Amino acid sequence: MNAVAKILTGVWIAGVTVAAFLWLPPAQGFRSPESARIVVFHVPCAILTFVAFLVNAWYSWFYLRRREPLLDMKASVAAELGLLFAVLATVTGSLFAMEQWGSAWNWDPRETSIVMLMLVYAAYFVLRGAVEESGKRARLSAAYALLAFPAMVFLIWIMPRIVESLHPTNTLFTGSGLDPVYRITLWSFFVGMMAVFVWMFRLRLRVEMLEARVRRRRQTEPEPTLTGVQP
Amino acid sequence: MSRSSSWAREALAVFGKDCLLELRTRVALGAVLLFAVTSVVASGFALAPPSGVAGEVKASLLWVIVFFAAIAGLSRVFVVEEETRTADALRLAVSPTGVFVGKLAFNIALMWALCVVTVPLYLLLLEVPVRHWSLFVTVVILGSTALACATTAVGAIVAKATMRGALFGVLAFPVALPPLLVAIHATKAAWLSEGGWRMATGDLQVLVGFMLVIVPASLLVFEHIWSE
Amino acid sequence: MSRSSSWAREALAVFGKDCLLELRTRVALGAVLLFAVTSVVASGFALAPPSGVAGEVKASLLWVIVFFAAIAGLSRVFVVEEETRTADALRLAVSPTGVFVGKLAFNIALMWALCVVTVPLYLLLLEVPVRHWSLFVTVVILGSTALACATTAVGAIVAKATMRGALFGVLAFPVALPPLLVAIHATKAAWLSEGGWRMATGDLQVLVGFMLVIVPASLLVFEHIWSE
Amino acid sequence: MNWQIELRRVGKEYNERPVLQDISASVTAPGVWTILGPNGSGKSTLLKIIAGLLTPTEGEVVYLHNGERLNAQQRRQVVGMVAPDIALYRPLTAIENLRFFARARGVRVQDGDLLSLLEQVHLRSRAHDPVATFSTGMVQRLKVLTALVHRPPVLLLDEPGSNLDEAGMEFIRHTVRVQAEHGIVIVATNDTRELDYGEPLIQLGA
Amino acid sequence: MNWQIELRRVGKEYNERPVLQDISASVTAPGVWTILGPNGSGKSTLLKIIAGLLTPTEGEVVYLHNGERLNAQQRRQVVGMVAPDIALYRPLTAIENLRFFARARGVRVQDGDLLSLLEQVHLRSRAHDPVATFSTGMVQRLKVLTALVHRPPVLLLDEPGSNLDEAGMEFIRHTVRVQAEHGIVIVATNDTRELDYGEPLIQLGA
Ligand code: HEM
Ligand SMILES: Nc1ncnc2c1ncn2[C@@H]1O[C@H](COP(=O)(O)OP(=O)(O)OP(=O)(O)O)[C@@H](O)[C@H]1O
Ligand SMILES: Nc1ncnc2c1ncn2[C@@H]1O[C@H](COP(=O)(O)OP(=O)(O)OP(=O)(O)O)[C@@H](O)[C@H]1O
Ligand SMILES: [Mg+2]
Ligand SMILES: [Mg+2]
Repeated sequence: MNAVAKILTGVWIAGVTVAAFLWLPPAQGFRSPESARIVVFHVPCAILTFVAFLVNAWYSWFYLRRREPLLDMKASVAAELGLLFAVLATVTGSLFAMEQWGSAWNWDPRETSIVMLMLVYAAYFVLRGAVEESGKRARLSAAYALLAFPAMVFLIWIMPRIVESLHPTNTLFTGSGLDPVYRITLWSFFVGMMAVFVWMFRLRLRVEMLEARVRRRRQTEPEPTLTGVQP
Repeated sequence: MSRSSSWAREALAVFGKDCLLELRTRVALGAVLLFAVTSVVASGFALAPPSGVAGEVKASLLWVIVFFAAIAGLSRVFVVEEETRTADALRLAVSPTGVFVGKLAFNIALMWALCVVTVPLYLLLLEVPVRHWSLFVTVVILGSTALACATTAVGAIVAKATMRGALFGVLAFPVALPPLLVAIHATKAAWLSEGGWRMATGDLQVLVGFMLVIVPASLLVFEHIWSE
Repeated sequence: MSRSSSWAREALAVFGKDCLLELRTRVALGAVLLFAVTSVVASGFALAPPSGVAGEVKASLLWVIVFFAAIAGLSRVFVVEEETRTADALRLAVSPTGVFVGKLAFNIALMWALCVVTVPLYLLLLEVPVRHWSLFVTVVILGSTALACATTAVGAIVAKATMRGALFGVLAFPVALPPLLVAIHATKAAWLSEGGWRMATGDLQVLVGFMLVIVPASLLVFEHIWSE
Repeated sequence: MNWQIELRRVGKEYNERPVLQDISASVTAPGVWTILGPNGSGKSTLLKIIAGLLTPTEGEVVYLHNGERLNAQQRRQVVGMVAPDIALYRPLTAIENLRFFARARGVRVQDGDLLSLLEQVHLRSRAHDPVATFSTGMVQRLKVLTALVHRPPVLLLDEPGSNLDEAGMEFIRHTVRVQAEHGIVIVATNDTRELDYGEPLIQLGA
Repeated sequence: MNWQIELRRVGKEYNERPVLQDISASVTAPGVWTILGPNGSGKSTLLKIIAGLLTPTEGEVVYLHNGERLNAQQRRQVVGMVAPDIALYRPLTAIENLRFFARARGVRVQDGDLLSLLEQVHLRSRAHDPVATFSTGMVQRLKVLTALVHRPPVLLLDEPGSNLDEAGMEFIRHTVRVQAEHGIVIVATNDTRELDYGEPLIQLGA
């Protein structure tokens, strides 16, 4: 991302944040109307967690088809960001839950499903840590991501609808639940966070690529340090 | 020789060989069973009737035990091949589809054997009153089969990594969670007096649907896991 | 070189090598931990506050989880040596005492690391109100050490048999049962408002006594297990 | 029957370390070829790539039968391989191992055939013993048999003579001679006793 | 320094199947001996008994140093062994393996020494790579080094040349020569290239 885009993103997020506190009215109908502003940050993070998971599955599939190392890097970077946003969604959600439901953790289906999602991501990285060879690591983690995908679809879309929940469902897209002002602010913040997501994605990817280049150079050139250390 | 009969024949050969290995080493099934039996007895000890644990908790516990016992056994079919370095020989002789189907069949057989012993013991020791027997048996069969379907491919992944035993639990848990949750839910329906089949049909559909999704998905990625 | 310093030096070398292997494969600890974390989260899910499970059951469950996680990891130190056929190399280089002490040290370290992560999470998720912190920490340290002492020699036995992972659970359970039961009892004392140290001193003495018996006993039989 | 194997600009990297680079070659039945090179030069890697056990990072290996390309399933039927790190099922007996590898490939065999195969390597009396109780050389002999049991037109031998005594080496020599009459043999070796099996196909550097 | 190994009527059965019967022999430093015999004749079994890895069902093996009998702990310090089924720690690097086997035996070594050891077998540039990434021949070279790192007076080599190229064989030959100047080497082999290392100590039948 070029400098202009970065600055625009920063300004946008700052603007939305300010608006969330100054422009957005306290949400009536909540136990603690003032603190309800946090949905504006909470929900975009939660959605980005799913987006990251989708991106991860998408690149995993393409890696298996094409076997290009770059695709594997993209998949793993997406998973890293997914984990990050899952933590953010959980932290904001827990703060909110403390105010609204009186307890930071209630084993609400949404809470359960995000924990499971984090477990999948964690398992994904444990798996990556368990395989030395880069090609094998890429294949196995891609396969795992694709195996976990149907399970995650189930946990995210089917389970919260089977089990009763404290969480509101279907408020984002159907008109009934969310106040339009809230919806605008929320989606504006989402757009800002999406830009951050893309920026971080490309940044991490560049780091990964550089690391791969360093590794390759180390392999092809004789190690210079060895001769120097000789006692 | 047609292609379809070819993978079926291969799968049969792999299944037969695995059964023979099992018979020879005699320990896989015995140990999985003893593991499950130990946990069931321990639970019976901890949650004996006076402690008054709800039927819901008991349903969860039954499936958690089955799941942990499965972890002890299900990844073995692939791990043993890699550890003993026979995987390459198998790769040379059998198509990935044949290997997967053969191993899946073995794992399903293992799960059934596990349930045949564990479940009656559990019902007995924890004094669970089952109201809807036919439903309960169906749930156990479908649930254990779904667990095997969900985790067989994960076993293949684990076999390629280090620190297998423990890794399998970690990787299998998220994938096995949907059938686990649904089976728990359906088991409650079979134990409680009301509801019964009516309450559980949705669950059974989800279980079957899950298998219909996860087996093709596994087949699709298995080739990439199995071949270097 | 005196004999006593010799086995200490050997044990140190073995311990260092195992730590390095652990660092390299990076997964043993990570996987054991994630295994434990998974079970804790699952229990938290199943036994969340509304279900109103008694503190006693929670104390049992904590130790059962620690025990199962230990099973996932503790037998590895020996199983890996046999599986990778390095056991003979170790036999050639190190005395049985050196091997046992080194492996025991590694297992104790593993158990401590396990508890450092699992126990706080458990307390948090299951909302356990601990009344006597110093007692509780002592119980956890002594209990986990005793579990490692009890099961290390069993790991060596298991390494010689086939179907290791599951067999370990079966064999380790009876040996680990005394410290397990005592630790559960002492944990209840640390959680309940009354009693505290006074109620648990007997348990702690038993735990220490158990270690003082089981470690020399293990050393005695270990030589026979370890050498062909 | 016209079998042909073509290596087209094959390259392989492990973890970004290039091991094989730009290797092209072509072999046609009947004949014996050797892959030579010092330890660590990539002989085993190349043989595994030819067998389809490893995917090359560059290029490809093509099997042709009367000019037609074989797919992976057909290739499996056609190849038999022996290598130091491909093991047998140790808890199973010698004859059970042979039977499994025959059946898995759809070959119908009688136990009598298998016993006379075992006779050839002096293992008939141990046919019903688990492989776990065999010595290294006995295992190596059995490995060669399992690679032959489906009469593959292509035989890939990675250090076939390792741990074998004179009688075992003679069996290998005999096998190679027979196979060379109608099929393809590729031998990777650095044992000077095995250099004269065939003409050098590829000489790998250090 | 006077080292002596005595085999006193050694016998070994596996599951009631006699493999070795009534074997007696005595070797004294310096010198090289070979144990010969076809596949499955019991060479590896005998070598493991000498090393103390297997307990014979009959008789005993005695180590003498200036006439005094060594106990198990002392024997461990004195013996270095290479065998096909004794493996290295594959996730550890070459140098870490060497370091561990040195330290475990109480030998203080500098990394520089280990690197120059590795240099001898052309593995110096791979010193910091995990053994898992080594080829069979590279592993075999490293195995020989780990058996040498504590400078044992007694060296037991079971098919030391398997999978080695010419340079590797030369290294083995050199090692045996050097060791033979002050210590004992016992080589079990059926590789014709290795028969001339020393005089036959024991000829096992089929
Ligand atoms: C899986 C990730 C999550 C998603 C997709 C998600 C999504 C949502 C959505 C869409 C809303 C609706 C906002 C509204 O209608 O006003 C919401 C509200 C809320 N979320 Fe989450 N959330 C997630 C995780 C969490 C977590 C982990 C917590 C708490 C620990 C949490 C606590 C809350 C609370 C307290 C509300 C307000 C509920 C109310 O209207 O009373 N959420 N969340
Ligand atoms: N799994 C692996 N990961 C990384 N590097 C590897 C791996 N397998 C082999 N190599 C490297 O590839 C190179 C070639 O190995 P290969 O086994 O093909 O050699 P080789 O010619 O068969 O040697 P040898 O005569 O010792 O059997 C070696 O440098 C080895 O270290
Ligand atoms: N663990 C075991 N159980 C039963 N029998 C065994 C076992 N190990 C070896 N044997 C048998 O003992 C005999 C000798 O085996 P050993 O490995 O000593 O032979 P060797 O002379 O080293 O042969 P090679 O040249 O093939 O290495 C063989 O017949 C073998 O089958
Ligand atoms: Mg090789
Ligand atoms: Mg031998």
